[in-house]
Amino acid sequence: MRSLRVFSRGLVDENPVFRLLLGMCPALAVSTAAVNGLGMGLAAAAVLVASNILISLLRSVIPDKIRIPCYIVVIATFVTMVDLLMAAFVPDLHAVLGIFIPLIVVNCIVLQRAEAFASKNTVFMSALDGLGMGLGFTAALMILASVREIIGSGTFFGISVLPLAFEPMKLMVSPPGAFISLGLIIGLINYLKNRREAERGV
Amino acid sequence: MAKTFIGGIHPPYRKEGLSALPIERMPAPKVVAIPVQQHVGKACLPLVKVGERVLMGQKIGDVDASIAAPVHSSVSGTVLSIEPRPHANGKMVNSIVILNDFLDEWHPSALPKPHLDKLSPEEIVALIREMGIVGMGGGGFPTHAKLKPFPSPPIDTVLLNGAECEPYLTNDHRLMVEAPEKIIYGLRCLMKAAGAGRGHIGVEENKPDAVLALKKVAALYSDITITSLAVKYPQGAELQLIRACLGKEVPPGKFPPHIGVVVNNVHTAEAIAQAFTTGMPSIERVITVAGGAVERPGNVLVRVGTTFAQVLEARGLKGEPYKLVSGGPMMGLAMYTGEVAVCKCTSGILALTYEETGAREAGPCVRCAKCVDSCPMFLQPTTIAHYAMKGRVDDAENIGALECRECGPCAYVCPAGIPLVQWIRLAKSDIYARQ
Amino acid sequence: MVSNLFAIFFGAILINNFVLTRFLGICPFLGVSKKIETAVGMSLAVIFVMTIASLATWGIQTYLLMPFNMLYLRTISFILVIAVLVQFVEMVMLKATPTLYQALGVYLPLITTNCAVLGVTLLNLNENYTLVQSLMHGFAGGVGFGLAIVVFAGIRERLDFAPIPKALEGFPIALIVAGLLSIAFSGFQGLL
Amino acid sequence: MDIKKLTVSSSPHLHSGDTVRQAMLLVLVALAPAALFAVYHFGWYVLAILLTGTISAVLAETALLRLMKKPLTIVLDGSAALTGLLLALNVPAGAPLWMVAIGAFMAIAIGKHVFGGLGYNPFNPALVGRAILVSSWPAHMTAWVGPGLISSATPLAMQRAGEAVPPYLDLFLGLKAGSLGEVSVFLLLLGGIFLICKKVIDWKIPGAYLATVALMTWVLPARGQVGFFAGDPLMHVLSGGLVLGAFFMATDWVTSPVTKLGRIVMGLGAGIITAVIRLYGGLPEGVTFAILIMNGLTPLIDRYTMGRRFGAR
Repeated sequence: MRSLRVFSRGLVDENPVFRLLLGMCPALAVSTAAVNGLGMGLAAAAVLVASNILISLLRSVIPDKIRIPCYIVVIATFVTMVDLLMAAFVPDLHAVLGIFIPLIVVNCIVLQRAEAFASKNTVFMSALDGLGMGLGFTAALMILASVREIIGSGTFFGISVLPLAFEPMKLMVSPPGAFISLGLIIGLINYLKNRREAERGV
Repeated sequence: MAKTFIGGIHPPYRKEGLSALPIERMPAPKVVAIPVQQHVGKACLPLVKVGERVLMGQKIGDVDASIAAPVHSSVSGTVLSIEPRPHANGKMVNSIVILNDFLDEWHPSALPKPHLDKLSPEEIVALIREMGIVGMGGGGFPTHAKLKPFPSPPIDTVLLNGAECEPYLTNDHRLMVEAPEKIIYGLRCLMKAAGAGRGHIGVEENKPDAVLALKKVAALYSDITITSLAVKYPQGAELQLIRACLGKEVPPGKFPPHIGVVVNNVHTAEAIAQAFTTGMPSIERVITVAGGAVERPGNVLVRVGTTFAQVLEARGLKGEPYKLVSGGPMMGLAMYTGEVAVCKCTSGILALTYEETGAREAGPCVRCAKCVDSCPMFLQPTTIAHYAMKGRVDDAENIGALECRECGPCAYVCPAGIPLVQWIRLAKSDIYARQ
Repeated sequence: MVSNLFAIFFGAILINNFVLTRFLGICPFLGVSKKIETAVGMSLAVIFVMTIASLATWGIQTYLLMPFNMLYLRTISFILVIAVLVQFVEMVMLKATPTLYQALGVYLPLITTNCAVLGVTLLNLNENYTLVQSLMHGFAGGVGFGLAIVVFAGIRERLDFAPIPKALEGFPIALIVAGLLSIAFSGFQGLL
Repeated sequence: MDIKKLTVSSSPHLHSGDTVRQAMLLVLVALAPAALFAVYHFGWYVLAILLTGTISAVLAETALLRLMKKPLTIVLDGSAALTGLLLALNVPAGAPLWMVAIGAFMAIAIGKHVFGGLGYNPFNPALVGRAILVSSWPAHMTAWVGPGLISSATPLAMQRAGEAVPPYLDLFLGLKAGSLGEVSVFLLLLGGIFLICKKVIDWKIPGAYLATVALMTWVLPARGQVGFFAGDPLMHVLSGGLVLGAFFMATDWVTSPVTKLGRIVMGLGAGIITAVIRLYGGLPEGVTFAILIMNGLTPLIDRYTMGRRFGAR
C-alpha cells in the first residue's frame, strides 16, 4: 500500500513540474514537440531511478558532511551514461535536446529526491520514488509538449492531426509560448484543484 | 506671469457673487457652547463653574502649556453646564455652555492695548497668547507659539496668507476688502514680535479689489509687500505660499521658521489688530456659509460657540444637504451632526448637495499619473495609497507618506475616484502608530 | 575579433537571452525575483560566477579533457569545478570583503544548481569559443540573466498590488509575465 | 432643522468629474479619423476588420468578467473597445478576420485579465495581442497591401530593399501600404494633439519618442551603409507605426511611467529600441517590441525617476 503511494505521489499530487515547480528549465526548453518531451522525460526518469537506487544503497556509507558533492558525482555519472547512450542510439533526439541532457545534473528534481527521499529510504522504495517522480516529470512534459505541438504545429508526434484549414499558431512552439502555455496549464490545474476542494468543503 | 508653485489644480471656485457680499453680523444665539479646545495642542481647563455669571471677553478656559491658547466667553450670561459636545474634529470635546443674557456686557479686562510702537516683542507675544489668538485659516495653531519657535535661524519674513484658494470660501476676501488697515496693523504686530524685517501678503489674483485695498494701506510701509498670485489650488497651503511669494522651499520634515519665515492667515492678523486696538479677544470670526443646500449664502460674522445648525437656520436651507463641511471643500472636515460649535478656526460652513460634491464609487487605479502631476509636494499619491492598501508601512514611509499635507488635488483629479487622501491618511497613521 | 565579441555580448543579452529564450536559470529567475534588491544581488553574484566558471572550465577543457581525450567527462568535471569554485568564492569573499559577502553571500549556495552556470560552460564548449570569447559569453550571459531577472522583479513588485485571479497567483502569472517579456525581446531577432 | 442624513467621508469633498470612461471615449474619438481614412484608403473590408477587432474585444471582456464573477458593467469603461480598435488598427488591411478576433481575445485575456483587469496589466494589451499575432502568423501579419488590397511593400521595407520610397507628402497623408491604422500620419497627429490638449496624454512620451527616432535615424548609418549624418529621419518618422505607437500606445496610462522624468525616459528608450531595430534588426519595424520592452521597464523607471520631493535638493 505504502509503495503504491510512494509511486503515485510523483505522478499527481507532487508532480514535479505542475505542483512542486521543479525542473522548469528542461520542461520549458524541450517541450516544443511531444516526442522531445517524451525523450527528455524518460532520460530524466532513468537518471532518477538509477541515482535513487545507488544513493539509497550508499546511504549508510556517504559521510553526512560531504553528501551533496557525493550525490552530484553519482548523478553526473548517470547523466553522462544516459548522454552517451542517447548519442549512440537516438542521435537525432539527442541533437534536439542539446545541452539539456547534461543539464539533468542540475535538475532540481534529481538532487531533491536524493536528499529528501533516497538518503533515508530502502532501495526498493527509492527506486519506486524515482520511477514515480520520473514518470510524473515525463507526463508533465508530455502534456505541455502535446499542447504546444498540436496548437503550434498542428501535429502530434509529427503526424498531422488537425484539418488543413487550421493555421498553426507558431507562438506556441516559440520560447514565449513555452512560458505562457506552462503558466496557463498550471493555472488551469490550480483552478480545477481549487474547485474540487471547494466542492469537498461544501 | 503671476507667481505660483509647481503642481496643483483648478477646481471650480464657485465664489461668483459670494465674494461681493459684505460681511453681515449674525446675532448671538440664546445659548453658546464654547469648546475648551479650539487649537492644536493641549486642551484648556475651565476657569468658571456651573451657575457662575460670565462676561463677554472673559477668559473662561486656560492651561499651562507652551502649545495652547486660552478661550474666552463670546457672550455675557450664566454658565449652564460644562459637558462634552460634538466638535469639528469629530470627537466629543468638553464645552462651556452659556445662557446668553443679551446684555453683551464686556469684561473689564477687554481694554485697548498700548500702540504697538510702545510694546516690546515679548509683550506682543504675551498679549497674543492672552487674547487667545490662534491660526484662523483652519489650522488653529496657537499664534504665539509660532513666534518663538524652537532654536532656529532668526525670522526675517512674516508672510500673511490671503490666497484663499479653497473653493466657496470668501471670508478672507471680504476681510481684506473691508478691513485692510487692521490686517496691515496685525501684520506689523507680528513682524515686530518675530523681529522680522519684512512683511509679505500673498493674494490670489482673482481678488483684485483685495489686492488694491491692501496695497493702498501698505503703501505707507516700505517693508510690506503685497504679491498677486496665480489662481491655483493649493496656493494657500503654507509651503506652496512660501514657494510662490519668496521662491524658497522648506526642506522635508522642517517647518517654515527653519528658513526664517512665519506664515499666518490674514484673518489671524485682523484678530490681532482687533484685540490690540479694541481689547476684544478672539471671540468671533467671519465665516463663509455656502453650498448648494444653503438658501442665502454669505459671509457672516459669528460668535464662537454658535452651532452650525444655528448658523444654517439663520441662512436657511433648501433641501437636505448631502454633506456638511467645516472649512473649505478641499481640506475641510465632514460633520456627522449640525450640533458642532463654530471655533476660532472655522473658516466656513458648507452644506453641499450630492451633485456638487461629484461623489462616486472608486475603481482600480489606471496609473494616469494625474495625481502625481497635481501633487504640490512631488509625491506619488497612488503608490502611497497602494502601499497603504497592502499595509506596507515601511514602503509608504520611504516614499514620503509623511510629507503629505492632505491638500487633496490627487483625489480631486483621480478619474478612478480613488479616495487617495484617505488612504494616505491611513498610511500616515500606521506610520505614527508604529513609531 | 572585436565585432565578434560585440556579437557574443549582445547576442547573449538581447537575442538569445539566457533566461527568456534559452530557458537557463529559470529556477532562480522565478524564485529570487520577488524584490528588486534581491534580484540585483542575485544577478551580480551570477555574473561573477558565470564569468569565472567560463574561465575555469575553459582551462579544464583545453589543458585536461582535450589532451587526454576525455571530453565525455565534461559534465561531471564541470559540475564539480563549479561546485568547488562557488565554495571557494564564498570563502574568499567572506575573508576579503565581508561587506560584499553580506550582500551576495546568501545567493552563492543557490548558484551551484543554477543551470545557467553549467549551461554557459557547456555552450562555450559546444561553440568552441576561445578563452576571451568564453569569458565574454560567461559575462554577457550573466548580464542577460541579470537584465531579465531585474526587469521581471520590477514587474512582480507591481503585481503585488494586483487582484490576480486565484488560480494564476504565484508561478502561473510569473510564467505568463516571463512569456510576455520573452515576446517583447523577440523583437531583437535578427539583430546584428 | 432638517439635517438628518449626513455623509461623512475624508476630504476632499469635491471631484473633477473626470472618469476613466470619458478618457477612453476621447481616445476613441481621436482615433476615429485615422480609422475612417483607412476604410476610405483600403476599402470596405477594413471596416469589417475594425468591427471584428472591437466587437471581439468587448465580447472577450464580457465573457471573462462573467467567468471571474466580476460585475459586467466594467465592460462599459470603454477600455476593451479601445484595445480591440487599437489591435485592429495594427494589422495589415488584408488580415483574415479570424486572426483579428483571436488577437483581440488574446489582448484582453493574456494582456489584461490574467493580471486582474484594467489598471494592473504590465504590458499594453493591444500590443500584446499584436505581438502574439506576429509570432503566431507572421505571414499574415506581414502581408502588406495598398488600396484595393493589392500587395504592396511598406515604405520601410522599400527603403531596406533599396527601392524608391513614396514622396514625403504621400507618407504624411497616408497614401501608402502598412497597418491599416498607421497610414495617415496627418490624421493621427491631429488626434494626438487633440488628446494632448484634452490632457488625456502627456506630450513628453510622443515628443521624446519621435525626436529620438528622428535623431538616431539621421545620425547613424543603417546596416550595410557607411557614413554618419546621412539618414532620412523624415521618412522614418512618417513611416511605419511610429506615430500611431508614439501617440496612442506608448502613452497608455496603465503601462507607462507615472513620473515626469520617467515619461521622457519611456519615449527615449522606445525611440532607441525602435531605431536600433529599424536600422540593424531582422525586422523592418520595431515599434511594437520597443513599446513592449519599455512597458516591462516601466516599474523600474518609475522607481528610479521618482525625483526630488518638495523642499529636497
